[in-house]
Amino acid sequence: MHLAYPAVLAALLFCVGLYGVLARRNAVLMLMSVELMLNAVNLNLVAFDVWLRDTLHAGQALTLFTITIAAAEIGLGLAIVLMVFRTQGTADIDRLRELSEPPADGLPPGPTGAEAGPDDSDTASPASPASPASLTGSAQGKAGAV
Amino acid sequence: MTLTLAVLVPLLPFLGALAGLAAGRRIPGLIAPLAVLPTLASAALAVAVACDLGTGRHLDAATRLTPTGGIPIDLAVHLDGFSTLLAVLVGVVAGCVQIYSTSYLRDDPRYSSYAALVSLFTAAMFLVLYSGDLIVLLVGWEVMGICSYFLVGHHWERDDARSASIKAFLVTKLGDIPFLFGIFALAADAGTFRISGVLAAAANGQLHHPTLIALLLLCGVAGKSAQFPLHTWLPDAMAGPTPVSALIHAATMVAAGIYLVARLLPVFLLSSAALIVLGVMAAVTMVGSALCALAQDDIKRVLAYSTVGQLGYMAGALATGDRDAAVFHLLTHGAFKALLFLAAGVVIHAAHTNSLTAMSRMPDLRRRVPDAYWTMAIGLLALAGIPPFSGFFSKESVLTAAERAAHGEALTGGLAPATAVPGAVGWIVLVAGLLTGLLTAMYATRLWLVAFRTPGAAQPAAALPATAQPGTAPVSAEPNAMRWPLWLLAVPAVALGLVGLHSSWLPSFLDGVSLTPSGSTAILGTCVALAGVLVSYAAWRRATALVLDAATASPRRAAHELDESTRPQGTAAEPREITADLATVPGRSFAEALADADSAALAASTGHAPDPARLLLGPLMGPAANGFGLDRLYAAVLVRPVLAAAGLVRFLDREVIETYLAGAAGAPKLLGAAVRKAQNGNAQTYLSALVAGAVVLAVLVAVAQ
Amino acid sequence: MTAALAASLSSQGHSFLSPTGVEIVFVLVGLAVLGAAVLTVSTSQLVHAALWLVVALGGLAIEYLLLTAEFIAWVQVLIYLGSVVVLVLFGLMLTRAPIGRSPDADSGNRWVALGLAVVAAGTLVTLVVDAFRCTWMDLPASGSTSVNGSTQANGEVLFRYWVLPFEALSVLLLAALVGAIVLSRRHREEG
Amino acid sequence: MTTALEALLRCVAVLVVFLTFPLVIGQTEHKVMAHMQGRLGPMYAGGFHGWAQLVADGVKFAQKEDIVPAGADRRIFQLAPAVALLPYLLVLIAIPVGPGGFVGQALDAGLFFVLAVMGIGVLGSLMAGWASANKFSLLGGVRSAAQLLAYELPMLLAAASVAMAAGTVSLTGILGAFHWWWVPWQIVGGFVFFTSGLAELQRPPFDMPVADSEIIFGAYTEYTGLRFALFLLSEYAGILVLCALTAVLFLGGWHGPLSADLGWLWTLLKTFALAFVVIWLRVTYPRLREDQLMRFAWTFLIPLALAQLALTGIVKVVIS
Repeated sequence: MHLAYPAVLAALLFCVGLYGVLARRNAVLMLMSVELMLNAVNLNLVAFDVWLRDTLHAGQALTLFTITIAAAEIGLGLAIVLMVFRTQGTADIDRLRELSEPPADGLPPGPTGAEAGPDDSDTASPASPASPASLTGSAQGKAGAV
Repeated sequence: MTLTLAVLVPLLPFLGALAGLAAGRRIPGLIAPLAVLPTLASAALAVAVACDLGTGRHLDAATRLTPTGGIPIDLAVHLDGFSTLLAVLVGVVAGCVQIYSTSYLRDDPRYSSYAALVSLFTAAMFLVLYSGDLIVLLVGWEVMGICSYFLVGHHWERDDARSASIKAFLVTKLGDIPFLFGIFALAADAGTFRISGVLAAAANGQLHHPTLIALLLLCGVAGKSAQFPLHTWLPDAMAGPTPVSALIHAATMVAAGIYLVARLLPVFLLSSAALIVLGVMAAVTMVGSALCALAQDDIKRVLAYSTVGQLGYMAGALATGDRDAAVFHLLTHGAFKALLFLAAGVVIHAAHTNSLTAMSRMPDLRRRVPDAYWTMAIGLLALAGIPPFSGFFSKESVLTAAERAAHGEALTGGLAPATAVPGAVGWIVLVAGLLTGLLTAMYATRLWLVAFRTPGAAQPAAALPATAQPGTAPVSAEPNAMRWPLWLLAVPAVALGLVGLHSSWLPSFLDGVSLTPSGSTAILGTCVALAGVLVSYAAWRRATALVLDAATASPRRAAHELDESTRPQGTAAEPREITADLATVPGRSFAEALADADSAALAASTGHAPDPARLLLGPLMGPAANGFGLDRLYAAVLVRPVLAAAGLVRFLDREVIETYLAGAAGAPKLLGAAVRKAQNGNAQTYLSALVAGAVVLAVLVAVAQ
Repeated sequence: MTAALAASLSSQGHSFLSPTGVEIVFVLVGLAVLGAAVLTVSTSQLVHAALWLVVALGGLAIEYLLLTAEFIAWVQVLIYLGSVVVLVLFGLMLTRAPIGRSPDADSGNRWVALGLAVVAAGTLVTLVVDAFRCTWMDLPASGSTSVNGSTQANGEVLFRYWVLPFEALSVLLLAALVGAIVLSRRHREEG
Repeated sequence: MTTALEALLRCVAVLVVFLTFPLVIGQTEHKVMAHMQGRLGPMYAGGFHGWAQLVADGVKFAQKEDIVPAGADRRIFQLAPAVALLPYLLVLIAIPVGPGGFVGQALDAGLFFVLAVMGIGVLGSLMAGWASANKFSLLGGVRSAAQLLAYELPMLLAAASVAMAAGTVSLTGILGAFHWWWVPWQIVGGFVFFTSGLAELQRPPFDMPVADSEIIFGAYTEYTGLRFALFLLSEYAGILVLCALTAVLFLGGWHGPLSADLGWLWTLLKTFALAFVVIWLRVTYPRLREDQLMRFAWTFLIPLALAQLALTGIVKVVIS
C-alpha cells in the first residue's frame, strides 16, 4: 500500500479537526475536534510504524499512549467544561472572556457615583450570580438524579 | 580666637533655627529659649569680635571646601570695622526683637516657625556681614530673601499678607537677577569671588567694565535696600508682624544693600555714571518717600516710608563717596528705627489698630502706653534730626559729605581721588537731603501729634462711651518683654550720635573720615528740621480747630467740610477690614478686641480727625497716599504684559504643545487599542493566530528548501 | 506532471492507477471517515456531531485493521467508541444540548478557521504527497502470528521496551482520575 | 471460493443463533418468572403451558403503531435500536461454541474484541434516551452511560485476570489453556465479571436506567412496536452473550466430562444455566438505588477484581 494514502488521510483529518477547534463554539464540540486531531496523529503513527517495520513498534506503542492520554484528557476536559457550565451557565468558548482586555470605553474600576450602581449590575448580568444559579440548579438536579 | 568667635556668630542662630524647627510643636517650652538665647549669644559674640578686632584692623581667612570649575569659591571671612560694627547692631536689634516677640506673639500658633525663621534670618544677615566671598554672601542674601518671604507672609490667612509676601519676594528677586550677573561680571573681571581680591583688582584698575558691573549690582541693591524704583515692596511688607518689620527695616535686610555698596564702594567709585545713577536714585527715593510718609494713615506704613527715605540718605552718602557717613547713618537709623517699630508695635497692641485716625479717637492711649509714648518721642526726634539725638549727627554727616562732594572735595576716605565723585551728585544729594529733612520733621511731628496729642474735645462723642467702659482698657498692661527692649534701644537712639563727634573712635573703625558735621550744614539742617516741626504743628492746630468747629456747628456740613479737608484718603478702610485686622493682633482677648474695634471702626467711618497732612500736602495728598501710583504703574507696565505673555505661553503650552503631546500619546494609544483588540479573551482567536503563524512557517521552510 | 508522476511510480512497480484491493477499501473507508469528520465539525446539531464522531472513529478502527494494527484497532473501539464518545455524549447531555439545530454552534471565527484549515490542509497534503508519493509499504500477510499489530507483538514490545513510559502513563492516568474527581466534586458549602 | 462460502455459512449460522437464542431466553424468562411468581397469564396462550406466548407477543409488537414523538430527533430515534442490537450480533461471531473451529470467526484478540464491541451497545441507550426528547428518557440515557462507564472497569479487570491466566486474549486460546481447577481459581473473577455484565445489560437488580417506578422506562419510554421489541431483543441477546462469555471464560466453555464432540452442548448448557441464573436474579433481588449501584461498583467489585488479578498473578508466577 502506498504510504501516501494514510498520510494524506491523516493530514486531511488533522485539518478538519483543526477547523473544528477553531470554529466550534461549544466547548464539548471543541474537545471532539481535538479528538479528531489526535486520531489523525495516531493514524500517522500506525502507518509509519507499519512502513518502517520498527522492531520496537514505537509507533503503535505511542499510539496506545496517545489513546490513553486522550482518554485522560477528555475526562479532565469534560470535568472542566462541566464545572465552567455550572459556574458560568454556559459552555460557549467565546463567552468565557474573563481574560480579555476590558473595553476602553468601559466603566472605571469602581462605581464613581450613586448612578453608577444600577448600571454596574446591569452590565455585569452575563456573569451575575442570579442567572447561572438557576441553570446550575437544574444541571445539578439532573446530575444528582443520574 | 577672633575667627572662631566670628564663625560662631552666624552659626549660633542658624543652629538655633534648626533646633527650633526640629523642636517645633513637640516641645513648646523650648522654643522661646532656643530663639532668644542663641541670638543674644551671637550679639555678645559680635560685641566680643568687634572689641577683639579693635580699630583699624581687618582679618581675612578662607578655606576651600572643594575645588569647583572656573573661578574658585571660598568659605571666606572678612572682618573689619564695617562688618563688626554692623554685626553688633544686627545682634542687638535681633536680640531685642526676639525678646519682644516672645511676648508679642505669645499666643500665635505658629510662633515656633516664626522664631526659627527670625533666627535663620539673623544668621543669614550675619553671614552677609562676615562673608569674604561674594558667592557665600549671595547665599546669605538669598536666604534673607526667602526668610523675608515667609515672615512677611506670617499671617497667611490674610489676603494682604499673602500678596505682600509674594510681592516682597518677586520685587527683590527682580533686583537679584541683575545682581547675580553683576557678581559674575565682577568675578570675571577680577578673576576671583573674594571681596579682598575684588577690591585689590579695583585698586589696580583690572576692572574693565566698572559701569556695567556697578549698575547691575545697583539693581540688586535697589531691590534689597528698597530704593526707587524697587522700593514698593517695603511698605506692603508691613503686613508682617511688627517685630519682623523692625528687624527687616532696622538692621537686616535693607541694610544688606547699603552694606554691600559700602563694601564694594571702590568698584562704584570707578564709574561716575553709576554714582550719578545712585545719587539720583537716592534723591528721588528720599523726597518721594518722605511725601508718601506724610500722607499715610497706617502708622507702620509711615515708618516704612521713612525707612525708605533714610535708606535714601545712606545711598546718597554712598553716592558722594563717603561710606563712613552711610554706615554711621545706618547704625543710628538701625537703633532708632527698631525703637520706633517696636514702640509702634506696642501702640498697635494697645490700640488694636494700625490707623492713626483711629488712634486719635482714643483719649487715653498716651496713658495706656507710657513707655511707647516716651520712647516713640525719642525715636521720632532722632528721626527728624533734632539735636542732640543720634539721627541729627548721622544725617548731618551725610549732608556734610554731600556738601563736600558738591564743592568737588568728596570725602572718599582715600579709596579714590575726590574728583571721582561728580559735583552734581553732591548738589543733588544735598538739596534732596535738605528737602527730605524738612519733610521728615513734618511727618514725624504729625505722627506724634495725631497719635498721642489729639485733645479730648476734638474726639467725637460717640467714641467716648466705648472707651469709657470699665475693663475694656486696662492701663499699661503691656508685658515687660515688650517694654524693656524699647528702653534698651532708646539709649543708642539718643546717644549713638555723640560717638560721631568723637573724632577718633568711630572713624577709626571705618575709613577714618571725620564724621563731625560742618557748621553750615549743621545749622541749615537744624533749621530745616525745626521749621518742619513748626509747620506741622501749626497745621495740626488749624486742623484741630476745624474739628472743634465741626463739633459745634451743623454736624452734617461740618462733617462734609471735614471730610474734604482733613480726612486722609488712606483711611478709607472698611470697618470690617479693620476688625479683621484687629482680630489678628495678639495678646488680647477677642471680646476686648471687638469692643475696641467698634470704636475704631466708628471713628474711621465718621472720619473726624485733626490730621494736618492734607493741609500740608494740598493737591499732592492723593498721589502721595498711594505711593505716587507706582504700584499702578508697575501693574500697567510690568504686571499686565507679563500676565499677557504668560497667557500667551499658557495658550501655546495648552493648545499647541499639548496638541503635539496628545498626538504623541494618541498614536501609541491607538496602536495599543489595535493590539488590545487582539486580546479579546477568545481562546479560538489566539489559536487561529498561532496556527496561522505555524502554517506560514511551514510554508516558508518548505519553500526555502 | 501527472503523467510523469505516474511514470515514475509505475517504474517502481506500484502504480496509483492500479490499486490493490486493500488500497481501494482503505480509500473508500478513508472517504467515509473524512466525510464523517467533516460532518462532525460542521453539523449544527450537537449530538449528531458526537455520533458522526463515532462513525469517524469507527472508520479509523477499520483503517487500523487494514494497516494490520489489529490491537490498536480494538483499543480504538474500546477506548474511543466505548468510553470517550460516551463521555462526550454524557457531557453534551449535562450541558443541556438541545434537540435540533443550534444556530450558534459555530463561533464568529468560522471563516477564519475555514481559511486556515484549507491553507493548512493544502500545505500539509502538498508536503506529504511530495515526500511520500513513491513510498511503498508492504503489508504483512494477515493471520500470521508474528504480524505487526497483533496483541502478542504489541504486548511484547510494550512490556519489554516501553515499561517505563507505560508506568509513567499509569501515574498520569491516576492523576487525571484524581483531578477529574476533584474538579467535578461539588463543594459542600456550594450545594 | 470455499473460504468465502465457509465464511458466508458461518455468518448465516451466527445470524440464526442470534435470531433464535434470544427468543428462547425470552420465552424461558417468561416461563421461569411465571413459575417463580405463580403468574397464570403466560400459561394460556397456545394451549400447552402457554407455548405460544412468545409468538403472541411478537404479533402484538408487530401490530402496534410505530410512533416517533414529534419533538424527537427522528433519525437517531429510529437508529437507536439497531445500534443497541448490532454489537451483540458482532460479538457472537467471536464466541467459540465448540472445539475445532466451531466458532464464527476465531480472532487473535477475541476477548478484547468482544469487550470492546459490547461497550458500544450503550450508545444505543444513549441515542434513544437523548433523541426521545423526554426527560425521563434523557435521565435513563445518562444513567446508562454512567452505569456502563462504572462497570466497564471491573469487567475488564476480571477478564484480564483470565487472559493473564491463559497467557492470551484469544477466546479459543483461553479455552485451549483451560484446566478444571481454573474454576475455583477464577471464581471471584467470574462473579465480578458476571455481575458487571448484568449491570452493563441493565438487568435487575441493576436496572436503574429503566427503573419504571422512577423514570417510566428510561431510554425506551417513547418506543413502541417493533422498535421496542428490538430493544427487548437486544437485552436478551445481551444475556446470551454475557452468559456465553462467562461460560467460556470462567466455566471452561466446551470442556466437559464426555466426548470432545459434545463440546458445543456443554457450552450451550452452561450458557443457559447462567441465563437461568440471570432470570432467577431478576425475580429475587430488589433494584439497587443509584448511589448503591455506584458504590457497589467502585468500592466492592473493583477491589475484588484487583484482588483476583493479584491472585492470578501470584499463582501464575508460582506455577511457572
